[in-house]
Amino acid sequence: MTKQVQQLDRVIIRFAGDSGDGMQLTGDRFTAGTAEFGNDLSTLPNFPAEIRAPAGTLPGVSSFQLHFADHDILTPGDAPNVLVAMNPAALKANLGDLPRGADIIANTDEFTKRNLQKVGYDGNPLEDDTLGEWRVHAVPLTSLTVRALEGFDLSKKDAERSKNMFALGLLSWLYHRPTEATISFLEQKFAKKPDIAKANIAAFQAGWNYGETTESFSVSYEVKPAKLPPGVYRNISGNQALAYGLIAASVQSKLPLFLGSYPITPASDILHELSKHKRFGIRTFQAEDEIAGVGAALGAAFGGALGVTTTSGPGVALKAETVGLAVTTELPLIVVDVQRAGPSTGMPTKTEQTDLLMAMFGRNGESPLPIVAPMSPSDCFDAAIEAARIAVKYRTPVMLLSDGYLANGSEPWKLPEISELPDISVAYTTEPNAEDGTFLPFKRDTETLARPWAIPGTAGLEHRIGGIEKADGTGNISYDPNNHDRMVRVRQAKIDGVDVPDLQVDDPDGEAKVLVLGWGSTYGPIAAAVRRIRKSGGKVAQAHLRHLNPLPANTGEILKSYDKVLLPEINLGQLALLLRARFLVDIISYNRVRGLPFKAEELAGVIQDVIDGD
Amino acid sequence: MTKQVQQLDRVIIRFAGDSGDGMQLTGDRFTAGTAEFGNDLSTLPNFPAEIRAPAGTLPGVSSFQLHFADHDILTPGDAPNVLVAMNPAALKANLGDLPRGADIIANTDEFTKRNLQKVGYDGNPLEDDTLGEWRVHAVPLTSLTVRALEGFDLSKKDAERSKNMFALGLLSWLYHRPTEATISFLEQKFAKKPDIAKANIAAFQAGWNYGETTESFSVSYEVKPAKLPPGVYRNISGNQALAYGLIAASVQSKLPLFLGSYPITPASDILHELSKHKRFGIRTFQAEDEIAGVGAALGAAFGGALGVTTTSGPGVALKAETVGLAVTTELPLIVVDVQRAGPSTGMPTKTEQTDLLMAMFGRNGESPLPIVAPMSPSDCFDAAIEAARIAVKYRTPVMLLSDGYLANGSEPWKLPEISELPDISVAYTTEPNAEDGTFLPFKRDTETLARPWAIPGTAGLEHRIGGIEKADGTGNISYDPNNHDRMVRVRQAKIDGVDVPDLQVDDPDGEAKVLVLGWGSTYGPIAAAVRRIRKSGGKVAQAHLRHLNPLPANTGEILKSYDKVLLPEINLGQLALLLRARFLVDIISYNRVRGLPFKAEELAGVIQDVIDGD
Amino acid sequence: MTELVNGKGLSLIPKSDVKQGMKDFKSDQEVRWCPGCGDYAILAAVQSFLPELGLKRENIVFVSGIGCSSRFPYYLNTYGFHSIHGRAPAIATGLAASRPDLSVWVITGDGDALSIGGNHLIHALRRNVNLNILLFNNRIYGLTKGQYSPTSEIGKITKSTPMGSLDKPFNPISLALGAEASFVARTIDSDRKHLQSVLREATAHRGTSLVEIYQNCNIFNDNAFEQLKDPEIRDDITLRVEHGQPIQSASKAVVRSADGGIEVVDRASVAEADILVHDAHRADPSLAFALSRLDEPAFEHVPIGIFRQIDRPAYDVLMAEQMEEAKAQQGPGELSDLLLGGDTWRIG
Amino acid sequence: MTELVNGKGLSLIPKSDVKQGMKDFKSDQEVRWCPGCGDYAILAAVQSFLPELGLKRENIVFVSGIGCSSRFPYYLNTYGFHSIHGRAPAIATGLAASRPDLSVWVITGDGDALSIGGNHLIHALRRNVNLNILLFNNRIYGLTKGQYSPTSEIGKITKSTPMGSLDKPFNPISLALGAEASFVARTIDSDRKHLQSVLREATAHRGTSLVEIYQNCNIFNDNAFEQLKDPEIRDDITLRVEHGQPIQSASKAVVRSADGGIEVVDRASVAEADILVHDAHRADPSLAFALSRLDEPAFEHVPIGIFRQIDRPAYDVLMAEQMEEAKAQQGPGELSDLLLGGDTWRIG
Ligand SMILES: Cc1ncc(C[n+]2csc(CCOP(=O)(O)OP(=O)(O)O)c2C)c(N)n1
Ligand SMILES: Cc1ncc(C[n+]2csc(CCOP(=O)(O)OP(=O)(O)O)c2C)c(N)n1
Ligand code: SF4
Ligand code: SF4
Ligand SMILES: [Mg+2]
Ligand SMILES: [Mg+2]
Repeated sequence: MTKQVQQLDRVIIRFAGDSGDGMQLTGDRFTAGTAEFGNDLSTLPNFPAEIRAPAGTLPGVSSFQLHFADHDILTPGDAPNVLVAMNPAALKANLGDLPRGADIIANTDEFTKRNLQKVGYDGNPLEDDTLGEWRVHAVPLTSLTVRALEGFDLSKKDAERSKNMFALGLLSWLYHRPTEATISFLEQKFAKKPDIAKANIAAFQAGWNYGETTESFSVSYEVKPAKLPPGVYRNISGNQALAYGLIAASVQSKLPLFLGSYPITPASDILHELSKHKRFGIRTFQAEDEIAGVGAALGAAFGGALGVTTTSGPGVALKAETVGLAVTTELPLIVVDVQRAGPSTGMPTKTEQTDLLMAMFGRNGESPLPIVAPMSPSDCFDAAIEAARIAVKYRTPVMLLSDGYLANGSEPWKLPEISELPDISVAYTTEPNAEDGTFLPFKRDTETLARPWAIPGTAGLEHRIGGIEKADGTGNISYDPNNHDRMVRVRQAKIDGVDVPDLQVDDPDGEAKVLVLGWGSTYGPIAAAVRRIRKSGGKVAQAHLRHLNPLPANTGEILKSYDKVLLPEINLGQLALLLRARFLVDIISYNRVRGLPFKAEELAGVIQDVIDGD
Repeated sequence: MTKQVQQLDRVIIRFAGDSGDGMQLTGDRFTAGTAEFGNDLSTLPNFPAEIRAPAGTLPGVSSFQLHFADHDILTPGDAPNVLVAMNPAALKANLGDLPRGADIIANTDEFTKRNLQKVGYDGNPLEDDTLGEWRVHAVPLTSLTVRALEGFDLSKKDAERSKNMFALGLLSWLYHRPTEATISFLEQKFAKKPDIAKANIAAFQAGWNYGETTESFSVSYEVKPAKLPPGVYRNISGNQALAYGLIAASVQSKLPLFLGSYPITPASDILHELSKHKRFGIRTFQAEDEIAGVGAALGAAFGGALGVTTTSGPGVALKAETVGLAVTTELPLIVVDVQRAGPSTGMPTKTEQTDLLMAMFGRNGESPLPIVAPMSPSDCFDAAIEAARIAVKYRTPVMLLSDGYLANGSEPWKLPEISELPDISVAYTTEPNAEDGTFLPFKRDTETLARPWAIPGTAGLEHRIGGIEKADGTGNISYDPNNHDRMVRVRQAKIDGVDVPDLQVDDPDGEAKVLVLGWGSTYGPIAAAVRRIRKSGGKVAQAHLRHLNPLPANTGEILKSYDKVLLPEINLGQLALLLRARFLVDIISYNRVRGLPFKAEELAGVIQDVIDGD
Repeated sequence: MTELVNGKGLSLIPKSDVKQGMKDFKSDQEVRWCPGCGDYAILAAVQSFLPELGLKRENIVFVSGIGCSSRFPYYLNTYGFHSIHGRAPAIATGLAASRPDLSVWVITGDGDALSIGGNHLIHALRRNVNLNILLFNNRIYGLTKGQYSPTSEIGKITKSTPMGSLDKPFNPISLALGAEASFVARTIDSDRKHLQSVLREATAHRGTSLVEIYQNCNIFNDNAFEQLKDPEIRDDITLRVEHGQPIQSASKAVVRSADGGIEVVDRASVAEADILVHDAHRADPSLAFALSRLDEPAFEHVPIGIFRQIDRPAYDVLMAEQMEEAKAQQGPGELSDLLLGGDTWRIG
Repeated sequence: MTELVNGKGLSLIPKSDVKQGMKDFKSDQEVRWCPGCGDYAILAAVQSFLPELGLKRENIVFVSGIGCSSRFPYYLNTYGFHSIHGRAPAIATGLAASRPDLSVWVITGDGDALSIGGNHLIHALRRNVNLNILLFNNRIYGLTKGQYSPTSEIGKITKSTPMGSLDKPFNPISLALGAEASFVARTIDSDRKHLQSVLREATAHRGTSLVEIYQNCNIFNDNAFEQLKDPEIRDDITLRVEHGQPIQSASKAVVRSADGGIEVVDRASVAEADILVHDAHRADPSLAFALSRLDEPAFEHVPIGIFRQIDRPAYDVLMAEQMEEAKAQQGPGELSDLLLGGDTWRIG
């Protein structure tokens, strides 16, 4: 029997199962196939809370959402069209996000009495009318997999493990995904265990054939490749892009990279990634704590390295004193804060934008530093290079504000031309800089106000720096009141003078009265919402701040040129506070602090309300 | 020969000498005599940089300034009328502050070639015309002292040590200070060494007689007692008043005081003071670092104590993570920040107001807490009680922002009536609070939004708290998005709802167009400046914020009711930023970050300029 | 209060007047560790041990840092504080120093206690704060999904050390002894009887008792302590360290070596009388320290038991004494006296 | 680079081609300690020792924390970093790990190193970072004007402990040995010859060398080490700990005690041959640890010298090795390879 093929412009799939079910891997593979096929895509993994919960329980549910389309898209999507539920917990945990009429593919084998009770289902939702409003496909994924693998000499347990590949095969059939990449991937992954490799491939193909042959799926879907700008692409997550950006910054600055870090969710993967690339002359140091991590990075920077420390909110708090030392000794340093839900331990695996004001003000004394924030997973690459550029050019710690959503989310990334990456190299100071032939460690570049960077090993420039106030020029300890006032202002002036590009506004016909402003990871949902408004004929302008400190020179002017400025933030209005104070503009804040990214639909509604003026 | 007596309404004296010369003691004693005599007064000690420098060098100079008058005064005075210079370094270091025509009493014995060279004097300023514009009294203090003590069997060195008492005697004569208190003080201080006591007393009297008998002083001065409100007074420094305030808070809250602290300038004296009063059931714990200090205080608070930690800027930065834990576990805690010049180590012995924004925002996540700032040394007593009141009533960490100027400066303090001190006691929770008879550690008081404070040892209320987000009510770990948003907002609402008194404006005839606003230790100089303006017929209103978070309800209304609002701060405009953001009022900032308090004259000039509108 | 000052063991902690069972110490929270995690065994061991102490449940507090192990307090129906990473000893110090009537436990991991929290740990030990510290040593960072820890062996391949770790690990027993600890022991998750026997002594010890518990993380560092569990060899490699007993395993024994140190020899090769008899009460920690070095290189033989157990005044008691003394000398605090203390004068 | 990998002692640090003198190491900054402070003697000892190393001055870096002692770097005409309280070992770790061509010194105090900085110190020791750590132990907080420190004796009356301190002090030597230190020594400010002999060994040691220096704070803790300076008794109470030499003072000697430990006895009462001969190179730190306990109770006899000195690869060398290996295996890093590394596809 030939099956009907339906064309779609976009699909949102969510794979959900137990932590042990390998949903993240399944999602990754489906993403790879989708990328290879040429769709635009965006993903959102959702890990269970810190600790692995017992199998089959709600806290143990792990999910992976993928949005792919025949046009360029901006978010992992608001609501799934298809939910793959590997067990009752997965169904229950995700049903709330599922719009009526969506497809549910449920692994009936796991809907046992015990598993149902574990999550508080009295009856079996697959049998009673609980799911009346959805299109349910009940598939005994586990047993089908086991049967498919009967030929192999595998324990039942091992065979069952492959059920996620069966599901992947089924979905690949359902959406016409290419299969080669997945097969070769499995061959590589289990190179050492060819039986396991074969079994997984068999399960994968069995899933495909199941879709092809059985009744339960009458329709399959096609999503044409997207017309993306030509180039070589790969799919990349924010943490990986950020790590690559740091490596690129090291190459482009000709400075050896030294990472001093202490593991913390959701930043750890940057440490993991960088530790794999020692051949770039990278040193990764897992310190005893965050303070030692940043301390070591600062020490390395004093020695001429590109010093980096990576962490999340609680770690930034701990590093504050040492970052203050970097501010006053005016050494280059990159502090990466992958923000997570706070306060305190908060919700480590959830995203938030609540560290902006800590980044600005979380140190004793007047202690200014530049702040850069990436706007998408792949943008973490460029943002890292930009942070490094500022750090080495101005000899200052720079705060790079990523977040949990960017860190783990992924999207296709058009690889940059290496030749087009900026040269951010600076020369160490090697000669005395004073008329009298002596060396003045705090004599500044008249344009950038940066002080010389003379590293140990340089003859004749021996000098001492420290955290006590320094005399302008000589850098000797000084308690002179006027010198202190001058130094406080010059440190501020140096940061205020950092060269940042103007803020770009997207206002197609220049008729918008409302500007939607954003920063960081909210770019995708905001842009998607703006599109919706415009599609429905509404007029709205959009601008997104990449530099939070200093702000682009034209920021105030732009804010004042619109009747209303709407600023959605995943905090209680932190950027709004800075902009209101600076420009006395009555910014309209929209704040939700749910540990999740905004949804495009949600924001579209908010924007419309502002346009309509209520 | 009888000497002329001249009446003065106010005098500013500065004692200056080597770290070893005992200038602080001399100043203290003169202050005591002056207080006893009934003048109003204000003092400003000025310690040398952290480390004791070699004798006779500029960095080694220690000084003590005292302002006393026959009327109430507000500051230690801008410029001294009299400088007592115990050596050339003391002269050189302080001459710049000395208005033309002021008196200089110099210890000629120390103006040796070697000492002069040490500080870069080619000639002897006492002999050449360097001091032409001042009234110099050259007195061989050292040799006179030694001669006066010939009778005693003392080494020359020991005899010389008493020269500061000789100087004190001379000044006491010059300004008609009572002598009994000083004599009995010396008897007590050296009770164990009666010879030393006698020697010092002899030196003191010799100094007095020297003034009485020699030519070199033709005039002596009288400053009549001030008409201060009736009551019992004592002279007190900010750190001592703050320590006493904490003890009073412990008594008035009926909670045992637990101080967890790590020494740091200029906060250490609070630890020292509290450690003397164990009989009040106070526990003082010198921790291994600041983090342990606040951690122990928080642990004690969980156990039902009034937990306090005292530190300065660098310590506050280190404590941030733990303070965030206090915010989210909603336990009472007092964090005292005696601000000093930053960033980083900065200038530890100098004052500054640069930690306000760190206090507000220096923690990861949305982590609000109340902030209280005393306005004068004696006000530290009341501010400490107010901080404790808020902490225990609302179960929240409270930041108490003192500074180096308040900490070491002193003024007469009218002792409060114990009976009139506020009762700030709260009851621990001892009963289940849920309908079903269970205990909900995060079920809030509907009015204050405070959660119950149930301490270990209370049967039936066993519960667990922690830094992970908590389910509203039960306090169980929760990763529910809406719960998190709700909790973030309720924590904010609790702090926003703290009951703080309205802001009082001093605007005598209500005709002022300009309001001068201030916070913390700038009260004295601002008020003194305002007086000057009004004396010269100008009209200006003054208001001083004691609560920085939340702000008094009427703050915005007051700011908007004046044409111009001037806000002098010893930072780059931190409170201004908060007020501008909140009320969109174009505050005029006046900022000097010199590590020193403002001068009344300086501010009067600024206010006048604002009034005149340039 | 003088009772307090002389407080030893559990004497200052109110006793329960009802008989308790294991279930009395289980909270209503679902336990959330990976299936097979060694933490389950430790939890069960503690829950079934606590009733034996007969203390009022409300006077027991578990304080933890952050880590898988640090979730422990949620599962006990006592007071609990799941604090922040590495700071539990500091927080518990404030609680224990100000509340002598509480039994305060610290639950921590090898990263929590020895990496970020190392300083608080060694200071608690030298101060001898009244704490029972259980250090769950799985030689890995569990919660953050598998980086090496300060107890991981050199060359450990982990997420953060793809080419192997470089740092020489701490020996927690040696470190504690170097930090003036008054009670130091080691036990293992799988041996409930031994674990509880150690807890018995640890709780009877007023002051800081540090108990290192070898704990299996079956997800990120499985079988780290397999040899000690393998019925084939465990009795041969486990050197029992018990006060007053010869230090030996089924087949090995500890004796003085020629050069004056100590060494492990074939038990058959020495006379019973020559086997070193353990004295945990020695004032000098040197011998205990020497014993702690016997598990170098890992697992040819591992000393398990109580290395050191000496009497030293606990911090809370010393603090209380000074308060007592101050009151005795100056009388209880009077606010008015305090304020009137300095030079005062009256106006009007 | 393989030279680096095999780097021992000072081999990786460029030598000066000019002859150096003490003055070459004096900076133009006026020294600002209290007259009579022991820091002056240590400064002079270091300044006059450095020329002997013959290193390029610009390849020497002094890193310090905060404290009187931590002002040290300002007075040396080398590179210097006066950092923040307690963090010098961490900052120096980053510098030393990334710059094997530098001689990195850490100057710290008993509060800086053992109170707030304790954790960084013990981790630097176990990692064996290539540092010379000079711990100025004056048993007090000098810079903050006299509070007790982690090395102050129990019962110490200070500004923060008017009734006496309660905390048992650390023995820095014991603590370091418990933290896997490869080089541990003690000397004293007043004995320049001995101080310099220790520095000679410490600088020759690639890895972390911890040198505790008893230092007199004549303002807040005067004469803390008086006995060791008093010509009357110092030779009797100072037990010289030197590799290969019998451990003894003028009148006392260290021998094995009956119970297998070690003890100090009247030298006359034992035969030369029975005096314990020091072996600083033992793999097992137990004996060194036992020696470190001999200064309990304070100053009846104090072991001075090099307790432990063993060869262990330094952290910077191990890091360099892994980089070498990575390059050897995968070739030097190429950005384009990196970016093209994953699954890629071409559009258009
Ligand atoms: C300040 C801070 N830094 C880092 C982390 C991340 N973190 C949580 S637990 C942990 C280490 C866990 O290892 P361990 O203490 O051995 O406990 P285990 O999970 O193995 O039981 C780390 C690094 C954190 N939560 N807070
Ligand atoms: C973060 C921080 N906490 C506290 C201080 C205050 N402080 C400066 S030095 C010091 C201790 C000094 O003692 P030690 O390390 O023994 O050095 P010494 O002055 O005795 O040489 C303290 C507590 C500080 N500067 N920074
Ligand atoms: S990760 Fe390891 S330590 Fe953590 S719960 Fe799982 S098995 Fe236990
Ligand atoms: S206070 Fe003590 S340690 Fe500091 S400089 Fe003076 S004498 Fe030396
Ligand atoms: Mg662990
Ligand atoms: Mg010291």
